[in-house]
Amino acid sequence: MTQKIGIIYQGFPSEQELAKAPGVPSDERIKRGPVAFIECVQEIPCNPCEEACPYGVITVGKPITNLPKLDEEKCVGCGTCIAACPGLAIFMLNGSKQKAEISFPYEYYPLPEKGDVVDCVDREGKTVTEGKVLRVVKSPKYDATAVVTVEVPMEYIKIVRSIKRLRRS
Amino acid sequence: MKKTAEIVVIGGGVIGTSIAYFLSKRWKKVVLVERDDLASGSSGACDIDIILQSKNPGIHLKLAMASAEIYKNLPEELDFDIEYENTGGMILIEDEEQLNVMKEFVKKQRAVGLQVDLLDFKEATKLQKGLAPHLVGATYSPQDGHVNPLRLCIGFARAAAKRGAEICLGTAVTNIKTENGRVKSVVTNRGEIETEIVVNAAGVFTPMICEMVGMTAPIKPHRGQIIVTEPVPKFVMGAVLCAKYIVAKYNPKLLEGSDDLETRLGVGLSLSQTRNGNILIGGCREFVGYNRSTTHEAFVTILKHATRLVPALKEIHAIRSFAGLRPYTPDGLPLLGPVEGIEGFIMAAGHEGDGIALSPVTGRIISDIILDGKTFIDIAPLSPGRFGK
Amino acid sequence: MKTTEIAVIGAGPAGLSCAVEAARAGAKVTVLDENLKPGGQLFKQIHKFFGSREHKAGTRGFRIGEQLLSETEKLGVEVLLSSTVYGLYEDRLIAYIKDGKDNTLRAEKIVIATGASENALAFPGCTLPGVMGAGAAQTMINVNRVLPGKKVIMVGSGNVGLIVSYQLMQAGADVVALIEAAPKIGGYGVHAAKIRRAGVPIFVSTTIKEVLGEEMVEGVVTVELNEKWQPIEGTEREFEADTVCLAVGLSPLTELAWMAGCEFTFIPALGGHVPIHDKNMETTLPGIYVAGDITGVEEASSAMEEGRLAGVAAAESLGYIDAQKAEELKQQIWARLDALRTGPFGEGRFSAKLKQLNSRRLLA
Amino acid sequence: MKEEYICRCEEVTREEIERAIADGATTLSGIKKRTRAGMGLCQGRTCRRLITQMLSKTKNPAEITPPTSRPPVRAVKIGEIVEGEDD
Amino acid sequence: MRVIHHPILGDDTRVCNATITVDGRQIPAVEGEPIAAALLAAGIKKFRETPKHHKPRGIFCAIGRCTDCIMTVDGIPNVRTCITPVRDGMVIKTQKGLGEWSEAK
Repeated sequence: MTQKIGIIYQGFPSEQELAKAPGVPSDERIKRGPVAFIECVQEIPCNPCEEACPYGVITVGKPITNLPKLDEEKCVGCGTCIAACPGLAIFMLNGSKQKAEISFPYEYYPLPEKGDVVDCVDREGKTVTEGKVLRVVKSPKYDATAVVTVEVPMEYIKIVRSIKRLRRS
Repeated sequence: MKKTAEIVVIGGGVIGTSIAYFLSKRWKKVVLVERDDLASGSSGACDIDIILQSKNPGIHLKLAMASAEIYKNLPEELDFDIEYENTGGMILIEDEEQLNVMKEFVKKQRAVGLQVDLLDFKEATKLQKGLAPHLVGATYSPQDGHVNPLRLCIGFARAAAKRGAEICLGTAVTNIKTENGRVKSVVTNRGEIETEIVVNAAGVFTPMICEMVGMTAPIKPHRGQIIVTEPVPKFVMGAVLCAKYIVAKYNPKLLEGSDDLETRLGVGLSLSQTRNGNILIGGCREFVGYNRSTTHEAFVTILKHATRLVPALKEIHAIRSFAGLRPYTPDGLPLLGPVEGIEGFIMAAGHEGDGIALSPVTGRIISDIILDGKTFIDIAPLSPGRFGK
Repeated sequence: MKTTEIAVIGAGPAGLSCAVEAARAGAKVTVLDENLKPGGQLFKQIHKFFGSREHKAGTRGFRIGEQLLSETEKLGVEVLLSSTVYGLYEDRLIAYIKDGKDNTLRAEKIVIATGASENALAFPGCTLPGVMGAGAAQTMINVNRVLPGKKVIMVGSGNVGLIVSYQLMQAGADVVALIEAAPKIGGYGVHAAKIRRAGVPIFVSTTIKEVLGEEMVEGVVTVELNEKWQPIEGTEREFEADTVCLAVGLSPLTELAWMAGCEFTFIPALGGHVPIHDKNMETTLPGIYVAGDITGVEEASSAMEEGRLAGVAAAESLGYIDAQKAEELKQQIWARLDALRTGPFGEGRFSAKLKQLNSRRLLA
Repeated sequence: MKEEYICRCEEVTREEIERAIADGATTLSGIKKRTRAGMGLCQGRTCRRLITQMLSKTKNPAEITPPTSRPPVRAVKIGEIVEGEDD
Repeated sequence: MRVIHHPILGDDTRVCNATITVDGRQIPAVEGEPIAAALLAAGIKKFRETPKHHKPRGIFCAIGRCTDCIMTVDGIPNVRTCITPVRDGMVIKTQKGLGEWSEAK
């Protein structure tokens, strides 16, 4: 059987789907500094990201099944939207430094700690590189969703989307 | 599509399938028509008892005893497990008044050859555990038993089919054509069947079939409600009734004046346990037309009555209740045999709560009547014309 | 016998929302639920809900449950817990067991909000200990705080299968694989993406051939299916696992509505036979309403809206809300329901619900 | 290969249900009468849908309605029923 | 196994304040939790053997509907362990078939 590509077959968005998603910023923008990266490619009835953004740069509008549109020029990369997305589909990328910084929502136990060297995984959960944990942000506003930021080699900026689950002791 | 049959039997309950079986045993071309499925009327909504000792001495008991004889070899004959068991049965007696009625009843039954004894409380508890201490005794007969009515229907139908009978399910009779006072054909929603003989075994729906030939049948639906418990290890000794049931059926005068819920709903105990372990707890008798709903009133009253006599039931869970309509006749006896004035129209209905017990003998009698013109029991008292036109 | 104005059967999202609306309008409301705790399935939903602010989007299910409960308390709704409704009889008589006793309650209006139950699936070995409903596993981990197993195979890629897989990992289990008989994933892609990132492979066009083990689950053999849903020989795959979770859909729990005598219509998209109701959620029997999954399986968000609708309509029919105000409230709820029933996942339900409403009109 | 149970309570296999269908059962209660599937402790709540799927190979599923729904819809202890109020 | 730490629900602060006896073995439990949960926590998955084919069964629906998890509890067979709360001192037996009546019956 030939492998069919795309979110409904593989469970994660393909390059083509991401390219069309209005919440995905341009490569050029990513290079300029932190920016939200919204991997929302299906029209589901959902809009908390729109309300969460303090700068009003994410637009869903009516109907609420519209895909979220990111105004990449105005996005400051604050990361507030990451924990607000019920689908855990928003990431933050920063390609302006020597190493890539990737922030993602994390809801497993135990949490990594700042400074940990961890296995970083792609959208299929495959370990692709090691990375260093730069920040672990927990806020009552996030309601138990932690936002973790790792630092990985720049070539992984569009590949790494999480870390390998840490084992419980 | 037109079909022909030597005999058409209407009704796929225990009576209809039994008749089809007994006729097909003698290789008659029988077509059984049933508007729904096998056992979808009273035969699928009743208890499992084959009780002799509840029958009035006379033709009623005679029929039941003849039926019990047939039952003994039936599983083998049908080559099908109908879950028949000769378990014995008892009737629980609550007070002196009931005891007196039962004493008289037993005396008469013994006189016609039924094995039945009066037991005191101690003897009764040996047979059935968990009885209430206020009981004064019970009657016991080793001749009572059990059968699974659903499997009985299926067993009859399969055995009949094996001998060439055609079982047409989902086939509703819409008319019966007669010519010069003789049956010509049966019209159904699936076509017409030419025949000279029709057997009406439609249970509570018998009057509707009768109307098609211009006859009225004195059969009324009598609703009974039964409660089913979860399967539990062997608990009920066999068939257990209460004397109130007998008193209500044969000496209703004794209950006159009492208007408690129990009496109003005609509640009496009937307790039995299926092979799978479910206990069936009955029952009541109400005239509510063709309404097959269950009621909360009856649910509670039946259980209160049952636990008054057998308190041990309280630990068990009820999982279902159901209601069935018993084909009642004014004298409690079925209508069996040819109908005068409509040649070829035979009645076999109105067994009320005795359909299961009497189905084998009914099959045999109707087959004898059709094929030989006579039978081994004098069925004159059961004549369909006995209540007048 | 007890009496009340509005009896609500089921204290889940639909039932509680209904009670809140009706009580807010001033009606005397009694909610019955067989469980020790109210909230229905909300208390095992530990993920953030979708929708928009009015639908409490972004809030975790169990917190929505807590909010609803405190509202019912504030409004003085009578919530009878451990109250097992076992029968619904003529003249709106409810029979239930509470405190080891039989009780009856007669209500002027009854709202049946009994929800749905998980579908089973049959395959060789399906009765082995370790094979269970995904919802069962979810209850164990999130409510009872015990793991049903360590290595799980999830069957079914609807939102339940995807979400429970995620939550099993949150509780510390490993999900070995998720399999789906259909050629594509049924639930939201974002839920699938979460578990893919966590390393769970998803196999579409795949089903269970057999569960291994004699005393309990020891492994699973899967097989791929062709376009005609027939197994393809030679595509078997064996997994080591101690638990198999079934997330193969839900069916409305309609028994009480059948018992009451409501008329039904058959709509596969809603889970099969569902009670016919009008835009007020009233069934073909005057005074008997339905709300939530019993009317067709959807998300908790829509269940809550339907509950509100029934609550408003029942209170209106008792004279607690005037027609104009009621119409206004209902318009708002309908709009919110419509918002949830849009997009590729919602359209099907929207047209299914329309069909359900039309069958009411056809009867009228 | 292990048996494939459709009715978990009464331990009725797929094969037994197929035989009942061949025997003329076209409804859920027809299957119930012939195999006991649906007569167990859970009263068909678990197997009903699976049997409906099997029946719908030859019959429109819209016409396959559940057997008459009767109280109690939950198993209830008889002792608790008789403890109730007198009304 | 119990889920003590949880990223969303936090730590489970309940303590095992009850002991139940399962087929003669004592296991710790939390008063009020479903019997089935206590058994799973202790690693017990097989709850009964069926009457007809003597096959093992365990938890299936966990909401009291399917009755796969029934056991004999304090001498009473057919108790749905997934919805019956633990009480200290309960005596629980793996149910064989329809179970057995205790002496009281």
